[in-house]
Amino acid sequence: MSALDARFRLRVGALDLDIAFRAEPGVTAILGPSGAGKTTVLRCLAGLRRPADAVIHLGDAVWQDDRAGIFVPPHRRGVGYVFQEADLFAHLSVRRNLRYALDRAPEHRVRWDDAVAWLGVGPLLDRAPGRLSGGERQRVAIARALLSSPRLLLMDEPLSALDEVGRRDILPYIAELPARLALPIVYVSHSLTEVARLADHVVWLVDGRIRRAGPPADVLAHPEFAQWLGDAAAVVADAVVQGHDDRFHLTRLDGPWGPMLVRRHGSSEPGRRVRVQIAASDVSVGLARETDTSILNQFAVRVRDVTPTSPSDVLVRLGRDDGPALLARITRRSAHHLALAPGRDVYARVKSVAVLD
Amino acid sequence: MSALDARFRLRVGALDLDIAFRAEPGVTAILGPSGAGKTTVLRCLAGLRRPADAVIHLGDAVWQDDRAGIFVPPHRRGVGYVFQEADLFAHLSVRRNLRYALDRAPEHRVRWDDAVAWLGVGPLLDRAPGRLSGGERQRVAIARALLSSPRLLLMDEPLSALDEVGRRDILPYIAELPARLALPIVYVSHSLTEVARLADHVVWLVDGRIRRAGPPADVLAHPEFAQWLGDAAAVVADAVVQGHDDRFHLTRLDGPWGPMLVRRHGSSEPGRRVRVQIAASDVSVGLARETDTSILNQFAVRVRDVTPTSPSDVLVRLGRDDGPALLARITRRSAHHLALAPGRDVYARVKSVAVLD
Amino acid sequence: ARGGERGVVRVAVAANFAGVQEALAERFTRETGYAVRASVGSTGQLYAQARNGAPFDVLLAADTARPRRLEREGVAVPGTRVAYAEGRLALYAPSVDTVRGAPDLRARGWRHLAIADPRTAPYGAAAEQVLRRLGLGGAVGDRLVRGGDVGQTLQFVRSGAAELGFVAYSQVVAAPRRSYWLVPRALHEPVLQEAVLLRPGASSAAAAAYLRFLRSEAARRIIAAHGYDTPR
Amino acid sequence: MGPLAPSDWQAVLVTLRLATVTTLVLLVVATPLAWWLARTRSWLRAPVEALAGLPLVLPPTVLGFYVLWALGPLGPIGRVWERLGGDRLVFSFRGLVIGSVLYGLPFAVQPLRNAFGAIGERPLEVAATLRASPLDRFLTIALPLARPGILTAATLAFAHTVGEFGVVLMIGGNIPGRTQVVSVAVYNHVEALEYAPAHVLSAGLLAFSFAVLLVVYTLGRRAGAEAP
Amino acid sequence: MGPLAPSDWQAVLVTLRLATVTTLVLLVVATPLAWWLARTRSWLRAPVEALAGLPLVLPPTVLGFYVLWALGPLGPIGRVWERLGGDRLVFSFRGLVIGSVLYGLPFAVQPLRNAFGAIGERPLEVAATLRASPLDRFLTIALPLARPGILTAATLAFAHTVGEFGVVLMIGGNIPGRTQVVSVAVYNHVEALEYAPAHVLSAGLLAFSFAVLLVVYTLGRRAGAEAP
Ligand SMILES: Nc1ncnc2c1ncn2[C@@H]1O[C@H](COP(=O)(O)OP(=O)(O)OP(=O)(O)O)[C@@H](O)[C@H]1O
Ligand SMILES: Nc1ncnc2c1ncn2[C@@H]1O[C@H](COP(=O)(O)OP(=O)(O)OP(=O)(O)O)[C@@H](O)[C@H]1O
Ligand SMILES: [Mg+2]
Ligand SMILES: [Mg+2]
Repeated sequence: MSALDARFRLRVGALDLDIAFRAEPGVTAILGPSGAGKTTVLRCLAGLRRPADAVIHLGDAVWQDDRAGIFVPPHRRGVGYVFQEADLFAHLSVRRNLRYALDRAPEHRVRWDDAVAWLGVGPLLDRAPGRLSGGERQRVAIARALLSSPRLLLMDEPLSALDEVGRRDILPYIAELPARLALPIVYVSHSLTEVARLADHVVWLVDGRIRRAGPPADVLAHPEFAQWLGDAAAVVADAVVQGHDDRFHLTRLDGPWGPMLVRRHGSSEPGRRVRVQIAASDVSVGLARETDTSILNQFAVRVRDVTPTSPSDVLVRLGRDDGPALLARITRRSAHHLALAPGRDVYARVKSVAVLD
Repeated sequence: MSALDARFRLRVGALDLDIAFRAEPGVTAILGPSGAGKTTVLRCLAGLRRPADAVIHLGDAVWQDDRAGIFVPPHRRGVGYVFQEADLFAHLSVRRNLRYALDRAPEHRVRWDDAVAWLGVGPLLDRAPGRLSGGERQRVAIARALLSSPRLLLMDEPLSALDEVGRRDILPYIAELPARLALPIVYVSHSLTEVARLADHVVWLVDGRIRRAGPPADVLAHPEFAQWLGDAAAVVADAVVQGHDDRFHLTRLDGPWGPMLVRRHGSSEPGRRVRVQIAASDVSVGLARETDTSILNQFAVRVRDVTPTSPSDVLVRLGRDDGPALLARITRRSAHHLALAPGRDVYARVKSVAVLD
Repeated sequence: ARGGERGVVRVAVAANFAGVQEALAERFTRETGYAVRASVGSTGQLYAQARNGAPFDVLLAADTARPRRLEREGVAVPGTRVAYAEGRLALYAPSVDTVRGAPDLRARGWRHLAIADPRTAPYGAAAEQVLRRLGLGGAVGDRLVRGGDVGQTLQFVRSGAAELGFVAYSQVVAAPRRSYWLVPRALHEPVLQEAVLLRPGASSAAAAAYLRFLRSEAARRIIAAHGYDTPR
Repeated sequence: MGPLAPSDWQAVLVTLRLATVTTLVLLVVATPLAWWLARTRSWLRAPVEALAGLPLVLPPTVLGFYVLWALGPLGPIGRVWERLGGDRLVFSFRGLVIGSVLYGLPFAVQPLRNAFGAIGERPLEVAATLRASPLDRFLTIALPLARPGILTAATLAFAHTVGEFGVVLMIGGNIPGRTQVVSVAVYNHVEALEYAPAHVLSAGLLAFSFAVLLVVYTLGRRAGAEAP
Repeated sequence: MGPLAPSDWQAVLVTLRLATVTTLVLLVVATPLAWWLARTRSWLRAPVEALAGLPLVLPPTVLGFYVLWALGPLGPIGRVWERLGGDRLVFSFRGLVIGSVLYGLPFAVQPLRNAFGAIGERPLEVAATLRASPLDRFLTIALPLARPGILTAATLAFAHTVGEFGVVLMIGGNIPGRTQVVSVAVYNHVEALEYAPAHVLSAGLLAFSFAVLLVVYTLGRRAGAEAP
């Protein structure tokens, strides 16, 4: 279990990259606008670009340290890199693209059959890369990166060419990888769902600088970030499994804002920690607890603050001051109607809770 | 204002494409899993592939008619094609890539300055394509396709490399195009938000066949489709602007399920039709109207049917039999608790309504 | 293989003489039992090769200059030079009914006169002398085309590209008598061809035998039959 | 001018003219042929490609011998040509160009064909959707993208024509000022044991060609765009 | 065997051997050089590239003359070589190979260099992240992707060596069975007015080479994968 530590600077064209972050085993998501330098960061980590003033190490292995004159070339780093444009070897069939990775892996922490099945590339094995669809190419590229049994996985919008369903099928598998393979993943994505789902750590990159970094609960709930995201704002938090309701296929969780019922989550043992994501647009606020409703989860919470985010909307932070926040995006009119102000006790009604792992 | 009519068959590899559809001026979205044949359909429409038994025409112009032995080559069709992988000419700067299109356009229905501004490619004009980020390349490719003043626009996941914010900025502009330029757009996307936002017509493609086609309201609300989509299921419907609430910056709409209040939508005149999108996961169901809540929109509706979609979930179709349906994804437990069954009168509580144009 | 195999003469022979040398070798082998291995080339090339250590025992040059030079430079064995043939020049014109020489050259009915390059080929130098002595140097000057050697010169004529050409008589001995004019000796310096023993063959009995054989009556007859005069 | 005769200088001029004209003609002839070879799926492709490589396998003088015959007044081409009122082809600059072009064909066709092949379909497809006609696509997309191949074709053709002398000697007849080229002049000097002018001419040829190639390779190959 | 003498057949064998060996040596020598040229950013690139093109601009016999001198017992290379106990370089098969390789270098270097250039950085970067060492990447990615260029380099080198005779004649000394090659044999036949064997040998050369090229171009260029 080794963490990635990276600190470097690089000028590319008009961009002035200046980065320092730590990626623990788990998923570190890099978010940011187009041209912010996300791909460039991955290239530096892989050793494909050589930044200046750099100190990059993975656990004990020093990959670059310009003071000490150390630069480990890409092929000795053991990074799995899923490029933004899935670049398969044009002269090799899908099978041989995958074998290329497998044959050079020092150990086989990912089994061939598993990678092929997980990414659904079985039927494609004998195809030439030129005869694949965009999504097919992307899945093959992911499988190939995995089969190299990397010590660090770099993924640059790996699911961008996949449909919602394909994405839904592959995401849980990626989510498992860090635990299974004990490696850090640095994951660039434009999709907040993917990020919320996967990330243990979020780096928000703007114009080559880290604007904000930290646990998703902090970064995502930060008003500045939420405002940038607009409709997509959401929070994540940890909860503990209490038990299951087999009749309705539900799971009881104990979360930071009280007990909650969610769609049955596997067969997790009571006591296990899970992560839940709640979108700000899924939370409504009421003054009383309601009974005859399809909403399962209502929390008695206190208003922490109310931030206007547009002429019609406000973002309400709910919860105790010392616990994780819950975000509710509601209209200004409702906020007025319910007289929401810091300190007011309300019920947060959560339409849907996504359990992320 | 000419519509595209296309009917053709084609075998590529293992895929057996058999397609017939009509794309009116406006946006026709093609949705479907990876490998379904979406890109292939676009290639056939552009004339880059020559399908068999084909009849393809745009208005009066016959592009392919195998009975009559007609095949118009791609460069005489005047299609703007944004490829799935943004393929800029590597030997030309961004500016000259754009000029390439402009110089060959018979008329300039899109002005240079507008395209450059809308897609934010101004700062990139003197760059070589090899020095652009993924999202930058995609924006240049879109601008290039527009500057060719096409009669039909084919877009293959044109926004896949863009961040949420970039997407949000470009979408409205694409949405305007059909009306401005009086052309049909065939738009392949994996993002339901994009599709719901843009599409006048949806084609659901599975394994080379059209599984379902029609107005978005019909296709998206279809249980089979909603089930395929899972969490992303949503409906769209038309509503009429009633007036504005300036104090809270809201707009009053008259929708198929009753009046609703949404975030203020521009300064649309009363009487104007707008499209709204409501995600199934944003709708909860209660037995009574509730007052002290942040939820603005509650509709008295009747349950049309209840479809189990997973061990824990059901999808409830709400609304009058002759009107558009509203979908609510709720837990099976809630459905049981509220004794939901066809014919039961309930209140649909809608947490958020997205106004799409 | 620096010393060469016993009983084999390694002969470097100028291209124009290659055919005759084959006939000579056959006779020589029959008479002496020694084998002959010939390397054909232009005299200039053979000279350069000999200077740079080529494994040649005997050089049959197309001129006298280069054997002399080799002798002077110590590549050839001094005193072994012999003139083994004298070439005769012929004006060859297959497209003309009867070739009479100077009148044909003065006639206007042709466009190109082929000669070998005077600077590299002795036959070319001789042809130039002929033209000068006939007072035609200026008149035909811009209608001259030059072959790299007499072989090419003949091809110019044979292909019809040039109507006339000064070639070696040995090349046209078999042609119809009326389509060539054997240039009188008086019109040019003799085209003498000399042979010389080279250092690698200095101690070779076979090589010495071959040089002797070149002067023999049998050899002279063969040489003469191929259209060369045989100097005494 | 030192050891060089005026005829040597004339030969230099003829050579430069010949190499330049040959290179241009070759590019004009070979480019469409290479384009066709790179894109056709006809069964004729491989035979035509093999045919275009054949001029190389004959020794130049022998090729020259056959070409001389074919272009000469008795040969099939020369006869027809002269009957149509054409001037004699052999022993003229025009004949030299024909011979050099023929012999240089493989050097031009092969690099061009590879360069066109390496472009791939995609840029041409994109251009087609931007209303570029096939000719337009060829001129504005294929040719610029094939630049390295064009460069190679041109330099190989040029350099080879400068150095070639077998075909040229045979077809040209080595007429000073008209068809005598440097290569033949150098060859003659060497044959005639005139080593000094041979060395000077050789060194001059090398230095000049080196300069030309250096300029071409320095300017011609801009560093490719870096991957992002 | 018809109009051909036994020495002609020997020449055929020597030629095939020479062309094959030369082609192999050229590929071995030119490939790393071309790889370096395609990837370096050193200022040495253009000069070295120009240098590699120079053998073409000298007439083959003249080049042969200089090589003969350099490799001969009096020349700088030959002298050192023989002093180190080496066998004589000139007038041997080995000498022929050296001369042919030198003269064929431009035909091999240029197509290879273009082919390597056309690959681009990306596939090599991908391979690097899959733990392929530089050599591994070169062998498993660069070489296969450069196949069209290798093919061209090999065919040009082979065909040219078959046809070349100036360098070979000069360095080899035209010794039957050892260094006499077909091209020289044809040349000799033509010079000696023995047109029948000259035609037969020429036709044979052409037919054989056509067959070789046809096979190479048919098998060697699989239709590229279509764009999706
Ligand atoms: N080789 C290069 N030369 C000059 N500028 C470059 C080069 N590569 C990238 N850039 C610029 O650096 C910036 C960062 O590029 P990068 O590819 O890292 O962006 P990104 O965050 O990955 O964007 P996207 O989300 O669009 O892929 C961009 O503005 C881009 O134009
Ligand atoms: N040239 C080809 N030869 C053989 N099969 C091909 C070829 N091009 C595409 N295919 C196959 O045809 C099917 C449809 O491909 P297409 O690219 O149209 O899919 P798509 O719907 O665009 O998928 P995606 O969303 O992944 O881009 C795929 O299964 C693909 O593998
Ligand atoms: Mg990027
Ligand atoms: Mg596609």
